[in-house]
Amino acid sequence: MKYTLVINGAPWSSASALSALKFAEAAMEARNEIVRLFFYQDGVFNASVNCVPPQDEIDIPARWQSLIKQHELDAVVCAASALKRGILDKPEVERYEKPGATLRNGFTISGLGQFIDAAQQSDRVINFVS
Amino acid sequence: MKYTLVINGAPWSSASALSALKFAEAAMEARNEIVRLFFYQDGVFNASVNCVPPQDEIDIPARWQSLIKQHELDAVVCAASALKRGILDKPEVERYEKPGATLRNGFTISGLGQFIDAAQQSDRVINFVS
Amino acid sequence: MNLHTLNKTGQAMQACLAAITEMDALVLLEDGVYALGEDIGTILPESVKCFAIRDDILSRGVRNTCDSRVASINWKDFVSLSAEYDKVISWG
Amino acid sequence: MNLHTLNKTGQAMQACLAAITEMDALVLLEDGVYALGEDIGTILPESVKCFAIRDDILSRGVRNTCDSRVASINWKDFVSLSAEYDKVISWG
Amino acid sequence: MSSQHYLIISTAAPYSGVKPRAALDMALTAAAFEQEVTIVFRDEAVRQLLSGQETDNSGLKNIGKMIPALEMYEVKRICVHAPSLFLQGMNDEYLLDGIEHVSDADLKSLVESADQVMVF
Amino acid sequence: MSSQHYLIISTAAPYSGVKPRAALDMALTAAAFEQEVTIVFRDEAVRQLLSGQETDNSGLKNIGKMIPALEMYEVKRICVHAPSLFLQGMNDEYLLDGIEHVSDADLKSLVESADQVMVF
Repeated sequence: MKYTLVINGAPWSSASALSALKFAEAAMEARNEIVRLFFYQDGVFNASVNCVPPQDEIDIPARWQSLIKQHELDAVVCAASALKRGILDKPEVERYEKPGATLRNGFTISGLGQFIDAAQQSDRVINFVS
Repeated sequence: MKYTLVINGAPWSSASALSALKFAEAAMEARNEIVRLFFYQDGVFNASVNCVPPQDEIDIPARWQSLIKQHELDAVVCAASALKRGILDKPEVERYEKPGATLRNGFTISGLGQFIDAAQQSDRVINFVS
Repeated sequence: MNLHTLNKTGQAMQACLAAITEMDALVLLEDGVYALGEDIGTILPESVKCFAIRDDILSRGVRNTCDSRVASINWKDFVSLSAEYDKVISWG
Repeated sequence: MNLHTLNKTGQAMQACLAAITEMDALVLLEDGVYALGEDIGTILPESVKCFAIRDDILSRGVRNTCDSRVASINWKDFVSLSAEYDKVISWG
Repeated sequence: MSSQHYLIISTAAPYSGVKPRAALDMALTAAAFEQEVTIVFRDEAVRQLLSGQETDNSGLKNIGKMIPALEMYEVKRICVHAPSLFLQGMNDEYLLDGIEHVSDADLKSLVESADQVMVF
Repeated sequence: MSSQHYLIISTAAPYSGVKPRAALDMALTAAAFEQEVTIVFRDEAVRQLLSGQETDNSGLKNIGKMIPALEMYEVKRICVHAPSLFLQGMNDEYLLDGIEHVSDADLKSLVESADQVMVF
């Protein structure tokens, strides 16, 4: 099966980011294909390089990153959601004259159209509501 | 009157950050004293230097910054809340080997004890729930 | 004599109503102004003064605001009220 | 034949229950597992299969899980279910 | 690629979080990418449809003014869940123009027939 | 500086957001700074008090195990709003030990008499 997942929740706040991660890990383990991970709303914080979770808690952004790397997944962060939350890549840092990029390696910033495009190529879309 | 305000909401999401800002502006205009602004939970994003709000929307972090500068207010960001959300000052960036600081000028990162301390010195504490 | 604030309806409103006493006052703000549409004026004890932030009433397009029971106020008024009462309790 | 998911109770549960049809199935996850305490098994049409994520039942300390109406599943089972039904609808 | 039918269900009040914008942005984008889009407002989201939202002094983005844009950008059906309207104590006269009413049964068949159902 | 009486009211379920932690951290810190602290769990927050929360496989921080720490760190009163317990369909037998019951009237007088009341 080809999946597109939409991740709407921040890693520190909602069970929903954790559910999405566990679903994605299980889907890959069962040899499915993930066409695209789409990080929307507070979900963009899963792509933050700066988050430091408490030591006794799961590091959700790091887990996403290793899943993405291992399976060469396409991980897109919604540009409009990310900009207002301060998740920026290098071109945006220059454009808005901000001190430094906050996007984690393995993630790309792009438009919501990338979700529609992925949905068309997928058998199933799963929206992890927050 | 001496006030301590607790700001719990993110600038992009909740009316509550905006309410806190407007209360603070009105309090200063009416010649009150703000002992401390305490940014807690998602409220720490009011101290993010990286947030780029849409052009037709109010820039709440910038408004806080100018209020803080104008009246030399003490603006403390809860350390535990900030760390997991990726709001870091320079010492933390070095300690956790992160690419760059995200704390806006005018804000300080410190512990929740700073709130208790401020509350004791204040006539009124106002908790802007999110 | 305490000043309560309410920024949403639902359970927060129930909690607020259960805790408010006859000498207290209430400020509705943010989504708390929707309580005006739920006739909060008639539920509150008569002696409780009720206010609502004007900007929030306008932005949310709430009707029933001409109710003489509820005074619409600005942020400066809210600051003054917070000084008149012993403490501020924010329900949300 | 659709697979519904529910991650909280309250209005989301009502919306889900109003939309579910007899051939559909339901997965409870996150705070949706609290619906077990609200006897969702007896509210659902009998033909609707009902599942709940085991990790979420355990973490929340929810009782009533021996109810034979509801099967506790892991994440891999959820992935399989998502393939068996035509689409997944997440209520929250 | 063939076009899909998106059903977007908005559930939150206009100014208390990011979900209302997430639903509107998703509907607008799907329509811009030539998908067939239906948006339904239910529960507190029916308050997004109130006429006379005035945000000039508040610093908020006017959600009420974004609703007519949905039609302009070819979102095909803009619907209110009628039972929610009743539960929120709202009358038709308070609503923006051009909103279609749907019942529980209508919504059920929309959910059944759409290719993608997304709740925000 | 004299000590103040803090009333912390927790209202949210344990694993669906940050409010439960905000309430617990506030209570613990206030107690650590030698304030007199009462914490009351009401509405969905009563679910924080369920015994038998097992988070080992979930990656979540166990809220149920943080509750006993409140007493250890000298939070003076740990209370459950009894009517909420009833509304959530919960029995006393499901609860952690050592939780005091308060009624609506009790909570009302706590709100009236505390120096600081903070709702999370």
